[in-house]
Amino acid sequence: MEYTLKEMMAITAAREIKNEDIVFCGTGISMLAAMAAKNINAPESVIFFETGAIDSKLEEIPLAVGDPRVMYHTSANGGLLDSFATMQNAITGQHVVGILGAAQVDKFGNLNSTVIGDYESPKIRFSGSGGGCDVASFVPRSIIFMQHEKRKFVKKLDYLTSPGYLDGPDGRKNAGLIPGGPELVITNMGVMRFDDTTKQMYLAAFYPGITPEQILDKMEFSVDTSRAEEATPPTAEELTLLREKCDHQRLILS
Amino acid sequence: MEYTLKEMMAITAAREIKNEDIVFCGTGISMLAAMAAKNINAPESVIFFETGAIDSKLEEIPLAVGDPRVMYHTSANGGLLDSFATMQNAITGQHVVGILGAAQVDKFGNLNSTVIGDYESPKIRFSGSGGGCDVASFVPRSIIFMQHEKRKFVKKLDYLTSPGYLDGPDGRKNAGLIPGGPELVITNMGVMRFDDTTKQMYLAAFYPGITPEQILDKMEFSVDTSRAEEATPPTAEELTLLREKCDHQRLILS
Amino acid sequence: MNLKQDKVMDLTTAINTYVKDRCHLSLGGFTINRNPMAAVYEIIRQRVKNIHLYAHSNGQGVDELIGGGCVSHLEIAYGGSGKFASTCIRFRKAVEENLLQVEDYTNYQMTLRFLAGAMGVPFLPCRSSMGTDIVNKWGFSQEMRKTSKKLPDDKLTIMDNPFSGWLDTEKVVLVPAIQPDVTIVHVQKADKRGNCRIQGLTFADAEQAKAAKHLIVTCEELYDNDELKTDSDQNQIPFIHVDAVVHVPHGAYPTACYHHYDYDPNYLKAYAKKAKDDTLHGEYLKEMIHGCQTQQDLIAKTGPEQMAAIAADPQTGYARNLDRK
Amino acid sequence: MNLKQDKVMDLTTAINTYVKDRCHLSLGGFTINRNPMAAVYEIIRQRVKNIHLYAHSNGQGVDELIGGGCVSHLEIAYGGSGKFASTCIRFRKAVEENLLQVEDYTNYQMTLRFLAGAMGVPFLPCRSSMGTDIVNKWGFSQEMRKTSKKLPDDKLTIMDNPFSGWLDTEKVVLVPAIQPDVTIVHVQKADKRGNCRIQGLTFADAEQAKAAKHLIVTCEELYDNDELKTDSDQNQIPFIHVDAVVHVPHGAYPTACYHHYDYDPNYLKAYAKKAKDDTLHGEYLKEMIHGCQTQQDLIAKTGPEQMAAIAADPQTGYARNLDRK
Repeated sequence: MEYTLKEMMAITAAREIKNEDIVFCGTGISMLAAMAAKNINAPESVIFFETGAIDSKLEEIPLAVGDPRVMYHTSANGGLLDSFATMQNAITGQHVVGILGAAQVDKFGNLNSTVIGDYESPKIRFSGSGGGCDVASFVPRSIIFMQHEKRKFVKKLDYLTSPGYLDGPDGRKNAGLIPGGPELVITNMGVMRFDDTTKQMYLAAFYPGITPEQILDKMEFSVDTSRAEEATPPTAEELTLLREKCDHQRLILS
Repeated sequence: MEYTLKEMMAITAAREIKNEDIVFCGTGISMLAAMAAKNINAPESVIFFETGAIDSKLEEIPLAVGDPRVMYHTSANGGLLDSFATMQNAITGQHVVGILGAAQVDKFGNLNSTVIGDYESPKIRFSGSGGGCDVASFVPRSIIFMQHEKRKFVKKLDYLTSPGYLDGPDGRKNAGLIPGGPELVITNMGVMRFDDTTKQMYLAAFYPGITPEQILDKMEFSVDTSRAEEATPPTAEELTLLREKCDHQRLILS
Repeated sequence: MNLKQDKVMDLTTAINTYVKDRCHLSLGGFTINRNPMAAVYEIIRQRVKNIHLYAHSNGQGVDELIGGGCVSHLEIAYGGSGKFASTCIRFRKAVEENLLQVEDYTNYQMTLRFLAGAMGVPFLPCRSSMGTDIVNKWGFSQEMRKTSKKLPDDKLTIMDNPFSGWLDTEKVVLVPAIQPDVTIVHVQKADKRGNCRIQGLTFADAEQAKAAKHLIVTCEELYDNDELKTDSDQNQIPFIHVDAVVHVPHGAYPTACYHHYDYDPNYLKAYAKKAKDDTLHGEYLKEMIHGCQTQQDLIAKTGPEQMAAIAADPQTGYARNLDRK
Repeated sequence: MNLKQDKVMDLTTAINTYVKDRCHLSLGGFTINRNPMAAVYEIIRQRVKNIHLYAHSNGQGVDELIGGGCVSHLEIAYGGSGKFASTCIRFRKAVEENLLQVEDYTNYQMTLRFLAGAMGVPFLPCRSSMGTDIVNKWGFSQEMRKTSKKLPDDKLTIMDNPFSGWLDTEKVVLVPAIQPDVTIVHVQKADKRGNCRIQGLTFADAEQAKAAKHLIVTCEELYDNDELKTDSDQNQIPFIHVDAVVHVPHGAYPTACYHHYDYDPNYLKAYAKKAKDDTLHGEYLKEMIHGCQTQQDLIAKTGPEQMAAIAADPQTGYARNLDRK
């Protein structure tokens, strides 16, 4: 069954989500991935939003985490204080998986979603952290979505918005952060993971038709490709559920 | 019109409450005083409770600040976080008048409602601060109810639960407290106020039939009586409203 | 926490599973309202010992648990039951007889401590109690604290405002987070998965609930899953915090449960009288607590007439014109 | 604050009374939901200048206020309007053209800063952003801060946990309180005295409201006093915090107002297109903002057909099957 790159990315992320996970998601493909997990492989997972909605019944895909669609049929409609406390909380926070995006990522999985250029007078201004830095600070696992481009996989971030492993294995501990960090980066070409020991990014999988060399060409820094395998494409069942249950209006997929 | 000491005390306190005051009250006579103010001289005053109820419609007198009667017809039913934030808040807190009681008071209006004897192994244990210390810490004005007895008006508190002026005019400032402190102490014999300069208690009024000397006899420490005047007894109208509108079930007054 | 669809248990199992000797326990409710009394009575029946108890102003529940011989340590702001006991009676006796170690905070401080636990921060600041014995006198010594991993090294600490003078503040008191092993709250409505709705004041129940490692919810009304999701603006505790849901009608009796029943003045007055006398109190424990197997047995002793008298008026949520003298 | 029984004002008077040149203003709402848009448009019409603006993730309102030329300083976590503008367009332009000084925080930090203001404490702690440029890079220099009494001397500060290791915490970030001169929130229901009820997520509106020196509430539905007191469990902002109540149906349009109307995808897409081009944006301001006297004029330009299309479905609270492509 044919599939788009967006579908490949959403399904790849969904497969990482398990029952008993509480999934923090943002706008766009991250929301789609969370909905896919719930409809395909992790029906007991719980979707929640930084705006304060827990376990929303998403009959239509929200176009923002402040979309009124996230408020329908929730467990509770709180506010930002509630949602971030859930992630910072020593008990519930340990069950949260964050899904994040950014403009730049470095080899330790740190993210920039603030500026290109100087902070004081930037060349390009982005939205800023939102809850991204909070999630990346609080939760044990996160999934990052990126487009594979040289200007996005950079040696040095223009601004470090959300912490990955900071400067290496002891980075988070030295800074005073809760243990955690990104598990994988899902791109339009493959999947990067982080070495258990060095906490550096390596290529874990490349999509069918893509080579590790093509991926390295799209990065400013080099990564280990020795562990890379071809990724498993979405199954027909996964695609059908994704298209019919998660985005039948084709607001994200199209 | 005849009146009881309890009625005299409640009306004396009520007269101190003005429109635009938000009145924090506890159980018993303090609740009655707040209701009396609202029904007699300060209809625009707002009664609120540390449990989180604001502007309750008190059709029957509550027997505790956790009584379900305080939850009826409120502006909002929050919780303890809301109520104490209202008092600590730089804007709303400045409008709050606290009404407090205690087991002991000293000449600077500090209160003990915790223990008699050593803290570690007390001779008598009382309820403890509750929200009393918080109110006394946060709000600019408070009214204290006491029985006039030597063991209650003491040179040195066994335990300082709620701050008055601490050790004198600069006591609160040195400790780091918000400016404030008690305005008056209403007892079964008269009214004590605090000198603007020394922040020490003085006798401001004695009830009809009571002499300043009798009051001094009931105190471990001496106070200035040169400013004392005879208190104005409750009027017939005040008494009628108190009895009929505030405690028609005579749960506190009897 | 767990995300199970069905967390319904009977009370005996819930208490037996989560409330152990020496556990750190927090009780919801305030003075004579929404105390989780059925759970308190079951803890007494199970003869759990040496509980380290946390509450802000839980009156009746704390007093009965102390009277039941279950509590060795108590962190509290207020031990009183309104007009029925300006100081809780068994609490007072236990302190005066040196049977109970107490540490005093203010109501706001206890609430902030629960909130800190719920938020996952080690402390929160406030501007209360500077210059008082709440700061100066500690119930638990630094030595005792160091022997327990469940207690912070300090009762509290005073700090200069690092944002010098900001908000006209020179100093703040920092109070440490509480993370109880288990919290018990009684709510009006819960679904099987654990979503909870409290009617009326919430006190600090949501904060106590979210601070705990385990949470037992007892409820007046049990709903099928999703039934409370249709009006979720009114829910305060989402299921992700909940471990056990126990259906106990009249589970707060003899304290009040807004829009269900009032406190029972007769019971509370009778309790106060018995609690003052060790012999009478022993008889009370034997007859009313150990002599009952469930909350329903206790309600049966009160009888239908008094239960009808305390039933809540649908408009006001309390029992109008109840004889409370 | 005031305790007046009737705080109802028209929008022009409310904005004119409380929103002054150089004031510190905080806006409620989140991205494309419950932004106080009618108030934003009125501020633009009154040509208020050099506002110091606070928001966490208010998208559309912040962007239009910047585009209207009203804002000189901005403290924010997120400038985006969901799928309609992943980065707010006039915000981005103003920053890139050095017309706006911005200081970045996280959403949680901004929310805690409002909460600190509401609570009356100079700061609150969190465990977010250590090791990041949120900590290292400041939008406002220490020198600039010292010239303003309305700003704390530091953006934030990192502190060792004074309760050593408690809650497995070595360090915390302290973020300073915000006390805006004025906050504006849009709510579904308010009474004349100012009691407010928000349906659906509250975002940080209650905290923003209570932190401010003055509070303007715009509402979809205006009630007589006491009408909202019959079900007060659902009220989030009591009247004691409120200065002005303004009845503005569709006051959040083109952003959503849960259970009343959805966001208008047509308006937001058209806005995004115009906002990208200075000439088109100038025409937009002239026609849609300065060319209208009230929110009702703007609604009339949209027309009854599209207003019917975005009307909320009573069950879900949003417009089902709305064309959002």
